[in-house]
Amino acid sequence: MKHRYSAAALARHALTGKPWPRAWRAAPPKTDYDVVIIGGGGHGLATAYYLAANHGIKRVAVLERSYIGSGNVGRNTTIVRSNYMMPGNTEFFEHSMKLWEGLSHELNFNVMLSQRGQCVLAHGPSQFDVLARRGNIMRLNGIEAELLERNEVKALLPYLDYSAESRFPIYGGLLQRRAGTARHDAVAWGYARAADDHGVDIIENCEVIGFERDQDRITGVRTTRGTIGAGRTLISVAGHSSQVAAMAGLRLPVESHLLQAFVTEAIKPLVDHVISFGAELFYLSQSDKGGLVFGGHIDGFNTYTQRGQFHKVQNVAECAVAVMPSISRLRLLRHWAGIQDMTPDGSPFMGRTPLANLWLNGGWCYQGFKATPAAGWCMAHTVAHGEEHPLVRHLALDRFRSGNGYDEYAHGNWTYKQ
Amino acid sequence: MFEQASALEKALAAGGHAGSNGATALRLGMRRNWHLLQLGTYADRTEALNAALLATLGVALPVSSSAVLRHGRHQLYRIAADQYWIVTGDSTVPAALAKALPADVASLTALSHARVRIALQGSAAVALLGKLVAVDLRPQSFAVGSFAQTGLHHVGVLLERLGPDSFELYVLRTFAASTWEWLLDAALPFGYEVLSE
Amino acid sequence: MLIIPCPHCGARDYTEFRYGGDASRPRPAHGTGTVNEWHDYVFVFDNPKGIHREYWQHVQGCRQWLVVERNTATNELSRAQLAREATRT
Amino acid sequence: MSGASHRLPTGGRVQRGETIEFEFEGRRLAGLRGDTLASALLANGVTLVGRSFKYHRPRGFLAAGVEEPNALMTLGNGARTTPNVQATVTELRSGLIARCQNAWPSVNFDLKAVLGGFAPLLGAGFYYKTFMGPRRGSWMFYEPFIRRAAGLGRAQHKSDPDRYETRHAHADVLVIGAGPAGLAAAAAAASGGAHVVLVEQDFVPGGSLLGTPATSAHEKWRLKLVAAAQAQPTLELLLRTTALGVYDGNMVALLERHDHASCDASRGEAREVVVTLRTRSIIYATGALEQPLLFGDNDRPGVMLASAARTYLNRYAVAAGRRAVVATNNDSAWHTALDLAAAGIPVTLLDQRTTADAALREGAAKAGINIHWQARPLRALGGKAVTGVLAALESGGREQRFDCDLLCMSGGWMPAAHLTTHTGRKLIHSVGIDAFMPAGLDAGHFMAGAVSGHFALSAALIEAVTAGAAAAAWAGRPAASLPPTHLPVPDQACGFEPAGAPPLRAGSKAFVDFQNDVTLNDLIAAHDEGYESVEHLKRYTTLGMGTDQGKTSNINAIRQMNLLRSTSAAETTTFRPPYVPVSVGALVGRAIGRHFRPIRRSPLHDWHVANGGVLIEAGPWLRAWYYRWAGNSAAEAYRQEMRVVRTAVGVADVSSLGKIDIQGPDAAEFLNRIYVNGFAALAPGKARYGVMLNDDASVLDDGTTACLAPHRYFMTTTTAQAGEVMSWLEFLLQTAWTDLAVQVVSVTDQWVGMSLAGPKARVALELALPGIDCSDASVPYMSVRELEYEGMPLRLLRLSFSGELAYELYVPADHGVALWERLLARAAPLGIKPYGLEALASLRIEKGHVAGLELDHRNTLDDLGLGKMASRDKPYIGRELRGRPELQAPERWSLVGLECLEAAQRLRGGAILFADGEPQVGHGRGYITSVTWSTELDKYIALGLYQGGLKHVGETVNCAYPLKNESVRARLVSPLFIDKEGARLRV
Repeated sequence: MKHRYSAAALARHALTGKPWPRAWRAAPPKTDYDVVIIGGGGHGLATAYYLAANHGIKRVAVLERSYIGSGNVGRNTTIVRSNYMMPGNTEFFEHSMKLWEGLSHELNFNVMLSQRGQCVLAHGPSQFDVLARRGNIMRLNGIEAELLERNEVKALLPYLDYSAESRFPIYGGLLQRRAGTARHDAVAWGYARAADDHGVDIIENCEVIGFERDQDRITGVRTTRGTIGAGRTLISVAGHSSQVAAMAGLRLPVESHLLQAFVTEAIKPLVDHVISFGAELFYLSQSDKGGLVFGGHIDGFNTYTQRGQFHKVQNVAECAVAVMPSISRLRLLRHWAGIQDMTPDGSPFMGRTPLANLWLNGGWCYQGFKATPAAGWCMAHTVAHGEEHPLVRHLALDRFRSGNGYDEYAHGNWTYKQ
Repeated sequence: MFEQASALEKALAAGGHAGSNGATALRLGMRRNWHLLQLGTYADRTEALNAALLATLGVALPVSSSAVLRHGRHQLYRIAADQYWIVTGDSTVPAALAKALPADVASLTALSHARVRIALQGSAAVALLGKLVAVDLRPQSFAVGSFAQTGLHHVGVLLERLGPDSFELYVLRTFAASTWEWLLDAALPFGYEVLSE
Repeated sequence: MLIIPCPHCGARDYTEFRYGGDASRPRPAHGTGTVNEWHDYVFVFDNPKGIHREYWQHVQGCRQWLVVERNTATNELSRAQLAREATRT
Repeated sequence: MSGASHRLPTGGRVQRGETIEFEFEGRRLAGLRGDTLASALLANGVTLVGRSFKYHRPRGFLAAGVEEPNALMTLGNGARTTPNVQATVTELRSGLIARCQNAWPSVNFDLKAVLGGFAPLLGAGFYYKTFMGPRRGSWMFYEPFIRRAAGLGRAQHKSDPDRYETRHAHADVLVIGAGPAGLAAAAAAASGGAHVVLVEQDFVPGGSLLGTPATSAHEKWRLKLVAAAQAQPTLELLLRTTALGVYDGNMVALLERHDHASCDASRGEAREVVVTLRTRSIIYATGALEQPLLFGDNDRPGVMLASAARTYLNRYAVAAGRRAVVATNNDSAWHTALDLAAAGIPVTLLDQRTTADAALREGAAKAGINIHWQARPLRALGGKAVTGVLAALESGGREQRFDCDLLCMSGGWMPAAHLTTHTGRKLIHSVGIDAFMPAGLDAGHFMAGAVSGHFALSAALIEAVTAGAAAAAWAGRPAASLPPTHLPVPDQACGFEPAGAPPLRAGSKAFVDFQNDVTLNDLIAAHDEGYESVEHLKRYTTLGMGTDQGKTSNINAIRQMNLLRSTSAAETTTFRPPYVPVSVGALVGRAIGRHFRPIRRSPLHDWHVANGGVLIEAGPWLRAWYYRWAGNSAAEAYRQEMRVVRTAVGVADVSSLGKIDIQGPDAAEFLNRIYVNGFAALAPGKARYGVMLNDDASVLDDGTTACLAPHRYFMTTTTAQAGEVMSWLEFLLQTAWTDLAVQVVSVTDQWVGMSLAGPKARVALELALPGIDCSDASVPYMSVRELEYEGMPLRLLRLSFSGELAYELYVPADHGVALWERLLARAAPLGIKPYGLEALASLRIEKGHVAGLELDHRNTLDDLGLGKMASRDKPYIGRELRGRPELQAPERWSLVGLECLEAAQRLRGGAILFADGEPQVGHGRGYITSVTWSTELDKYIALGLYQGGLKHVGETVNCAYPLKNESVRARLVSPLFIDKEGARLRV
């Protein structure tokens, strides 16, 4: 790293008043690259970084139509965890968790990984058994997990609703202490700065408007800043996968749905864990700045508007008060929405497309942020070797043709069926 | 004989409550002794159906999807393009219709026990309903004699306007106690008395 | 609030409805169709940014399934018909 | 009680006869009716009201309204503690308790102010560059300190005792803002009979006119405008009501506040109400927000927006200082200078420009105001209160110090156009006002007044009347006689010169975002590091992320970033709803506690509650879980209940099962298509178990359908899938199979359902309902009879979930309790007892019936051991995709039974299965779905899914449950544990 960040460097700059250099260069596009990554979000930037750092492939461009991190990496509820149950998912998300644990050091950028623990609540015996299965799988794969009875949840999170008025009483919970949150924007910036340090070109305000192709082979992209040749091209555009794939003539098993997120005004520490309600999809934590950050289910119909429905605002607020009654008095400061690719089984696609040299990382429904390091790691491997990384082989684009759907939460086909 | 017990038996017994200024601006209650039948039509059989209805009830199917058709002790609601409700105070109607309508002319489903019919009256009735349903209750949009099927706290209901300050709600029986509690809670600041019938 | 003009009940909040997905894909006739045709029908979408034909059911109203045309870039609704009467234009 | 030292003897719009006592920082103070908390504090000479977020710098009032970034206080105490409330919008009420925040031990002496000394270390994004060492995970050491230092007020964990409500409303025209433009627009819109709702966040209508002297012509005009609006019979004026956001479909969310008065929850009075208002057209008359100037230490208490000082003076009769300097780049602040001077306060005016409106200049000269042209403030002087200002005069040629205790500033105005962008519209930069204004509006949306950049009253008035007429026309109720558009009062000059480049000086801090302590130096640092897009700037520096959402910071930040980037490409950030923070409780209304979601109750619910039934949530339902007669816990009771069913007779409430009436000439064909097995030939009087698949071949549901008569069927579904199945049937009939003459109607609510099971079930039935022939010949297994019994319709089905001789009885819901009680009473000699959900679920495990956790959407027909049911002779939904290779793979996990091999151990749901001897790591070969103690076999048994399924029957497996450090040995067996031949069913 040319200009390392540290407490000492901070003091030096404070004393001398010397400005810091740019975190990443404003690189103009070159005529061609070994790899062109469409999408300057967390996944695209992470892929670029690992291509350079792990595979020595440095002639890499990340094309971002707006500013980097403008998509879902900056619009989520910042939760990081590895409590996944299905074979493949367990290992993939644990790999991600381990990368998270070293990420600030690796990138020399504090992404503020806060391993404060995540507790998923169960509201009845059968839900408890489902959590137990998940927890057992975690333990059998070397991932810590604790199953809590109601009184243990109460000891850990005494401010939740244990009253007789509770509509869905808390029955128990599954706790992963290593889970927590990370500063979402910092992840994009940290990867960008580290990738740039390896020579990756990060090209902002550069929108892809078409593909260059030689029969069934993609040879480059047309952009608002000219045509760029590419040995290999990766689509990594969360929420707009269908739009970009359509430029290459591909149709995907994807619908674009809105997921809203919410934050209250900042207050002094009130909630020390990540809490997931079990009666409906709802999750809550407190940011380091002090706001309670929470979210729920998708709005329920496909849209690219990036603005949520008020009904959902109320619905999610209801969940918030149901799980933690004292939230009632706090005030909602902002709500915003991200567009995410919803897939038939709720799992993403990582790997090849029907077109040679065109690779896809998309279909991230709810898990996109926590997957960022592993998605970058595995896509870099996949693109570099021209062969899917073992951890993502189960996430093939054509899996529904063979019947190999991958439904981690058993919501059934199409999660909008709420 | 098997005695009958409605979904609100316990709830109705609890009685009324004065509002924040001591007033009771609402009267709430449950209607009894009525019958509900759902009719389903099949393409090309509406003529036969209308003939049978005219013969049995003296009235044919309503065309409007928003106005209640009243005929004697009967009220007819067009609840979907091919589905109708017949609400009647005449207890002979269910059997008469069952007899008059062969299975290939129309479907006939008894729903008297599937709904609870709640009356809402009083000067605060419109204000109360404003808390419960999203329907535009201004007179120009929802005149006396109109009905609407809509959502009330996650549950579908049929709302009918009998007068400027008089309404009825048909709610699902299994949700009725919950809906009633929800309604009383909303009625708290206005004050209410429970109608006895 | 997305408001859907139900042809039977009138304009209502989308919360009274249940979304049913893309209505533009032809469903193979019962008992016909290859695995591939069914695969495409069940799993593959245009997901356009623009006019989208989609199903909604008015579950808290008349329970009719509708075909609605909506611009997914603006959420503007241009048309709503009963599914059984829906015509393509 | 201290006197109101800064209240002027006359003037203002406060009611001098009505004193209101309140508490601030433990001191008892008094204000007047019509005060805000802020004006009352200023009247009492209180100017230091908070400490800043990061540096703990002393802060006073910057504004007089909703844009206030500094004066955040904690109101109330105990469970009614509310942090972060703006004193500037808090209507003074008797007994109000207010405390400052973010200061320790007190706002006057805050130890954390020492942080200010480390400011150079704490620049933009400093935390991204440090706190990483010495090792991985070190952040966990630092984070608690950062968390404790951050945050504003302190909240508590107690449940909120106040009441909130939500309601719906409808309007033809919604006018947002009751300033001069809004009042005029609303009156115009309502003139033709349109129903107009006019909302105003303040508790007094008038907007900017409230800043004019109370004796002025402007005040008379205000009263006339209000009277004219109130004279319209179809116009509703809602005060204390803020438009939070504009959503699709012209739905506007409003927040009504009632906490200025009594809001006693026990009397049903709400503290706040969220209104979802649907309207045909909208008029934005939201005004504009004055912006600060950037100069060193511009955050000192006593540095205030010029319009705020004028409002305190004229609306509240409070002199915010005794010696004032007014610094401006536009004409508007001259009114402040003139009014301050008229109140006897010496004023120095620093104007960045070379001239101003002629009338203003003349007035200022007359008032003896000391005017300096081309003059701008460099630095505010003082510590906890401003004592003066160092200014650059004559375009920087000379520096001079001016003493003052009130420094008013005006850096221009930003249209309050936030709401116009909520539906996705962008703002564009307007050179004339150097601020952003709406580029266009949605159809049916209009605007009037300062929000559209028309700061002059005359222009605003004309625009308002036009907008009112247009909005009414759009709503289909054209305006009639329009109010006059000539201005009966002097116009307010608004000449403006862009703020220009401020002096960039190290050392002193020029605050851009007061609440988040973002300075000009932070902007420069962010630019140096490449965070130059406005969104990066915001996210990197936290600019605009405070409770004021950048109402006084965005414009200055964008102006400065443009200067740094040498660009005029002006982009603004996205304004997110809500416009002002809103209590989470108000969004929720009454959907709290048990009302969070509606409760679905069986017709037998009250009986269960009264007779020892313990209830459990099952989706929306509350069902009888077990009964106290059998034990004091589910674990204890279900075994007793099972024994009764296996040895005598029990009755269970199964009313929650989905029930669908299916009729029509094509009903048989319809059923034959949706079920995997054949239904075409189901004869009247017969019932059949069936399974439905989704198109993708996953199992949708299972249940029984009985043929009551030709063309008439009675379908039951699982409790969980009832709604899903109903919608699916309707989907098929209305979209794909419109040629089928079939009607489907949900009759779940019509019929109460009871399952009467046990070897003595027939006797029980004969005792309870004498006269019905219940013999096996008359009602054989899998048959149905439709009867009328004592005037009551009765559907009697002979089917069994428990494996015993069993009947399902369905009668109209209101008869439920009577029938249930009769069964229990008349069959009492047989030992009949009610049994609950836990026993129901356990009995079926002994019979290997799948339910709940086995039917989890991931499993196929074959996985559940039901593949043989699927017809080979007819098409059915899901048939095509069922054939996909992975779904037919022989090693898929499929249904097995398990018997516990360790007497002292139990099996547990969620245990992971491993073959005997293989290491217990990874994902295993399957898992346990459902467990019960078998009262017949005297051991724990379970259902599970296992790789290869029944091929492995007889093998021993380990059931790993590492969460409890357990691993229990079990044998794989057929899931049909008892009565394999089904002899008991057919007696």
